[in-house]
Amino acid sequence: MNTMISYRDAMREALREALQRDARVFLMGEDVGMYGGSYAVSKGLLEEFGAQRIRDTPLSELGFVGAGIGAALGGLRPIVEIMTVNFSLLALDQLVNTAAALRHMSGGQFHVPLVVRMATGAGRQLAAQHSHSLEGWYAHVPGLRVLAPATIEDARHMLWLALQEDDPVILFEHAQLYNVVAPLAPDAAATVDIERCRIRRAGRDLTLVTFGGMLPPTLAAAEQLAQQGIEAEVIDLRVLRPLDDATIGESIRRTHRALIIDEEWRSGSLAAEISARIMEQAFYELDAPVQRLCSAEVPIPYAKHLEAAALPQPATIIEAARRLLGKQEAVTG
Amino acid sequence: MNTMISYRDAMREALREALQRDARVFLMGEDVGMYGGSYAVSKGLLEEFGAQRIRDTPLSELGFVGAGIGAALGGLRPIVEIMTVNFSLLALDQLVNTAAALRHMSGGQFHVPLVVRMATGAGRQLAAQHSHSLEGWYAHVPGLRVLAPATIEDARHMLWLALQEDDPVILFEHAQLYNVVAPLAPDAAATVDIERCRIRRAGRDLTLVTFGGMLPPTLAAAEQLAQQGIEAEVIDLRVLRPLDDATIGESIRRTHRALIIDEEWRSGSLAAEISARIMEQAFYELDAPVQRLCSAEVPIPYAKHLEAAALPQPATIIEAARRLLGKQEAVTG
Amino acid sequence: MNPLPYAREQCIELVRQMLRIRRFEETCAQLYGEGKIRGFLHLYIGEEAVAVGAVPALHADDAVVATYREHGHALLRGIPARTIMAEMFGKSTGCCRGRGGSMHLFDAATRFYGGNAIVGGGLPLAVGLALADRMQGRQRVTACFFGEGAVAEGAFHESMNLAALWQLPVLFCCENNLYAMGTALDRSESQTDLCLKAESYKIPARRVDGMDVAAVREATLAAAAEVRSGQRPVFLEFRTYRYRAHSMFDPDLYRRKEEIDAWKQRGPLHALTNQLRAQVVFDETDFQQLEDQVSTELREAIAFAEASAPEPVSDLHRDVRAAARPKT
Amino acid sequence: MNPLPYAREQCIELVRQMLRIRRFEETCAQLYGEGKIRGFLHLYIGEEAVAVGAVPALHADDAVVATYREHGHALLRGIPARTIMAEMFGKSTGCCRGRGGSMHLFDAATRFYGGNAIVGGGLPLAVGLALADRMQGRQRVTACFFGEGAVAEGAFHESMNLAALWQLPVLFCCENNLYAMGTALDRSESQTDLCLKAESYKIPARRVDGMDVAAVREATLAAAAEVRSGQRPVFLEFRTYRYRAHSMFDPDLYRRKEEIDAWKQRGPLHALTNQLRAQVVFDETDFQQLEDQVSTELREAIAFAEASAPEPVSDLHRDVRAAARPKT
Ligand SMILES: Cc1ncc(C[n+]2csc(CCOP(=O)(O)OP(=O)(O)O)c2C)c(N)n1
Ligand SMILES: Cc1ncc(C[n+]2csc(CCOP(=O)(O)OP(=O)(O)O)c2C)c(N)n1
Ligand SMILES: [Mg+2]
Ligand SMILES: [Mg+2]
Repeated sequence: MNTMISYRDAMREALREALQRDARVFLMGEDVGMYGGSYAVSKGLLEEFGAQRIRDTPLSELGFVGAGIGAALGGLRPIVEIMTVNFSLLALDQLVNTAAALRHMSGGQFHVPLVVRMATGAGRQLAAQHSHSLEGWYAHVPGLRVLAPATIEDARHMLWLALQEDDPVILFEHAQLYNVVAPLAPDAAATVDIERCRIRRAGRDLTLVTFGGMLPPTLAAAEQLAQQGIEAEVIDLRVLRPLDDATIGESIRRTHRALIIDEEWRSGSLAAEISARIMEQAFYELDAPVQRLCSAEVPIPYAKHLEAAALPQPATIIEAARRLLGKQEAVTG
Repeated sequence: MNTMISYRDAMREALREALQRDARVFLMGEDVGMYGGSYAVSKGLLEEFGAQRIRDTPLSELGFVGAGIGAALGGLRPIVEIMTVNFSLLALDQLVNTAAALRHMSGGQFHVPLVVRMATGAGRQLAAQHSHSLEGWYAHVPGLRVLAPATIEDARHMLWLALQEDDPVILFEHAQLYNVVAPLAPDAAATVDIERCRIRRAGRDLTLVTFGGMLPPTLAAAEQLAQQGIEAEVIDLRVLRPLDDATIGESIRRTHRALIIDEEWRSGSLAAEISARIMEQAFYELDAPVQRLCSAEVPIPYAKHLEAAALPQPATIIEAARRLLGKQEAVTG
Repeated sequence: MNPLPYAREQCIELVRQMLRIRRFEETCAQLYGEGKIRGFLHLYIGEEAVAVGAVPALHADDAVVATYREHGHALLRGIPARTIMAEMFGKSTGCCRGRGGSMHLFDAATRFYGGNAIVGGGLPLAVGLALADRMQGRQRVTACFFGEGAVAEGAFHESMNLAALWQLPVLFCCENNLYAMGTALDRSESQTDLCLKAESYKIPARRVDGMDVAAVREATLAAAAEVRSGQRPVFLEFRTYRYRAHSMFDPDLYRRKEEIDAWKQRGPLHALTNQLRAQVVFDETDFQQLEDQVSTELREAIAFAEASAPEPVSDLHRDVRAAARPKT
Repeated sequence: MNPLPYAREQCIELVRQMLRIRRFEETCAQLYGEGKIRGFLHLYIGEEAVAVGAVPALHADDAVVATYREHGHALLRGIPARTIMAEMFGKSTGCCRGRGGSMHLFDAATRFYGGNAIVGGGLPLAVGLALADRMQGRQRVTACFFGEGAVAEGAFHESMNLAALWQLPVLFCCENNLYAMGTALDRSESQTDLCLKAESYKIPARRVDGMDVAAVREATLAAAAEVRSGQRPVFLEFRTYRYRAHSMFDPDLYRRKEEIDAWKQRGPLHALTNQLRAQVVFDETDFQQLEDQVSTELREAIAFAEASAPEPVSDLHRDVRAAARPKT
């Protein structure tokens, strides 16, 4: 029997499961305990697991992320929460220069089994210092695995798999997803992995590649396209590093056209990497150049209409998809 | 009469000129004064301009970069030196969340005329915490202009132009270039801008796109290719943000083939962005898929032979270029 | 009861300003409920005495750097209520053309440098502003407001040291409301005496009752004079309290009701009002007059914001960088 | 002259260890000149008393976190000279298979966690290691070495506060050699009394003569015991001096020759040697015997490094992440 559950609650269940199954696991971050998590993900866990394992930190992103690395070296399995990806810039030195490099620098002697969770993305009018999407930066760094759960299943079951890794894993939770409610099958765990993309919708006319917070609008666009007789295949990347080229390649071998939807700024986005890989691996399969639909290259503005205009929307996805198929007439005025 | 000058000395002359011409300009960073700069770029400037304008800072990357932003807001034209791009991660929050966003967030009221210089790149066996190339990350950020002087002319004359900008400019100096010596024409200033790519070598058979520290090996490879009857056009990007698509596009319209050489890790590199843009803008001009030659996706190792193996080299550039032209037979054993 | 700290008119003006912030923010909360204001909204209610005491104690050419909890400072600094309101409505007449919202109020005319939604993010900026003043020989003060939560950030440490090392005219104004979101000071700092922390950088530090507007004003006047003439930093810790939750999303489960109530007893607005009532001619009608003034200003501000046009979407890319200039 | 701090044999062992580091590094400098060692090479010459006094004062299961100036600590911790040398030769027999070089020595067997080329980068790591010990109920100490230059970094501030707030068993060992590259302490810190800084986090702090190996040893023994039993951090400032330039690229123009000479007068190696000579039977032959031991170890280390194979290029991608494991 499937149960209806929100993405937020699914993440909380994942945390609870991890804390219950493995005594080495603990959660650390700003306001994860007494406050219940800035997005209420960890609400109630302090009462259940105590202040040692649900550990509120001072506002010291560099310090507590580094402490997470040290704790991982010391035999624990820390889950470190950074409130949003914008603030993670304060901790990036520790993640790039230490966590990601340590196994290699030490000739394989040390490794850092650390999971870092953070909220990402725009859409809630939080403006330029709370709305970035920098998943692609993390996906650039050798030594990291980068995950972007976009469905209830992934939110519920990726965390445990991430904790089984012996090296650092970055887990992005798009802030717009927390309130999404969907059914979760009791045996969903078996369908989740942290290695492959997922085709969320099959289609033959073009491939829409996306991840994270852009999955819902992309699926919505695909449904509307279907009503116009266009069958879009929707790939949810899920694992942003290492990328699963095979699944993307197979899809393109079927559809011969691809549009990548990525909430990051366009220049230097993860979408660019996907496009480059398709160029390298499936060029001769393409009936048209791969296209990207990304956010406008501006610091995300506060005003609702400006923010909406800065982000890919179902309507702009549909428009880009139709253009890619050579159907120029505008559907959306 | 051309004078022979090193890249290091050219940069120093650029600093001296800026300090002489504009009283608002000052240089600030770790060991820029008494020590003479970790790469000896600012040697002698303390004696010439005094401790107010050649300002040694404590080891506080976040603090003094932020102070540079504030000083720019306060009417000065600061040049902030960060020793290497690795350490710049400690200051990234101020650069991304404040410097780059401030004009927009303030509705155009405030702007940050700040120049940040930093050394970048590998090749000196400095290992994983001193050898990164993260130019592409900076080139991802709206609000920044990103420059990579790779020639004596650019080293000598880009800085003054950068200081004329009313918004933040990031200037990357590849550590391997400092000792390069080349002639500098008295009227070189007129040939330098901070907007366009430069074709450093004309050719008809394929386009090699590169920047920064990869320019010398790419030019060396092009010379050797010429001896094999292959005429490569070499584009030096120079300006990493905003990218000059037009020049790249024109070249590809002539050569129909492109190889991008970028010292960054491949996944999510600036090379990916170039490839994606060529896909979008010149797909039908391509006779073969655009290829990338980047660094191995490993933290750069110390050992000379491992470091060399991790980085693009003239031999591997030649090999990749020949492969792109369908000439499979290996030239380099 | 203490004697009135200032002449009647001046005391009334202080009450008026506190009331102005209070009503402005109560209205914001209501407009948030109506969906007119969105994003994060952090209320300053309870802390008004700090901004009202401190900000007008600065000179017109001084600079102010604040946080995301900055409506009060912005109003006091002289940004019109209407352009602040329009900003939060996301309108083109907003002080930042609708790009900033509540957390990013800026104003070049009054040297109000934000509005910063990165905790601790404003501190290095303040150091740099003061450095520019010092290098250019200007006798100006940069007042930098931040919460006690920011003290744990590396940015605080680096900024305090730079300001002290280079003897820069920064007035550090720590608004210690005892909580950073749900984290009480003693759960975030090993040393909860923040003045001792400041002194460890050799920065003179003073603790001030942030619920006493006159105390805040006097301390700020003295400290600003010291900073201005001595050309070196001073640190003020204002002990204060926010009555409301951290933001509109905060269920506020981490504080006891008795604690909140006890602080409300010391409310800066009521304290001074009651003093006025007891010691000079100041009755319900006088107070109502202030309410009316404030309410007129607020109504006008809302009407202005409502009536204003949104920024055209075609201007989305405006102000990312300067418009291209003719070649020199 | 002070009495010998320890029995003759123990004093001789301390001299031997200091000599070992001294000769090891002199040889490194020479090998650098020959191009056998490359990259950045930071010598510890002059500071040997700190590592020799402090590192052996720790328990075998304690952890050590160091900086890029860590040859001495690595040798004392028990990493064989041969694998350190091989590392700097970039060979596969190096302690990090040639991937780290001089700045990144690591050793799992002795819990030596680097080797860190980011100034201040090791401090949060040490906090985390200590947190793991505390949470798992182990009575271990994490000793974290760092230069006084690191004190200006935000990482220092955040780490000190976390360690003090959570009462973690970290022994902070500040090697104050007065300079960070070319920057003297009083040009980087407004408060040059580093013990006062530490105390501002409520961390007990002591200043120790870092040129006196016995003083270092005793202070470390006491502090480590305190950390271990009290389960809270302690801060030690070792006053010391590097005789050589910062790195092989440093022209060392920022220090007066007289200053360097004055410190050399207090050289830890000569001090203890002279004491031995004056107070017990310890003559030129005894010293020569130490030299011979050290030189044999060194020759052997170099021969080992020379003879070792380079890591195969085909292994370049090894150890970026764990090898894929069978599904569970
Ligand atoms: C670098 C950073 N970390 C975390 C946050 C999320 N956050 C916003 S306000 C806040 C609490 C700050 O407390 P304090 O400095 O005491 O100011 P107050 O809100 O009490 O006025 C936090 C954790 C942030 N905005 N920036
Ligand atoms: C974050 C960072 N900034 C700058 C550097 C460059 N750097 C390397 S060592 C050093 C000086 C450090 O001085 P100190 O901490 O006193 O240690 P010492 O070298 O004296 O042992 C500097 C500035 C670095 N490695 N990391
Ligand atoms: Mg607070
Ligand atoms: Mg030092």
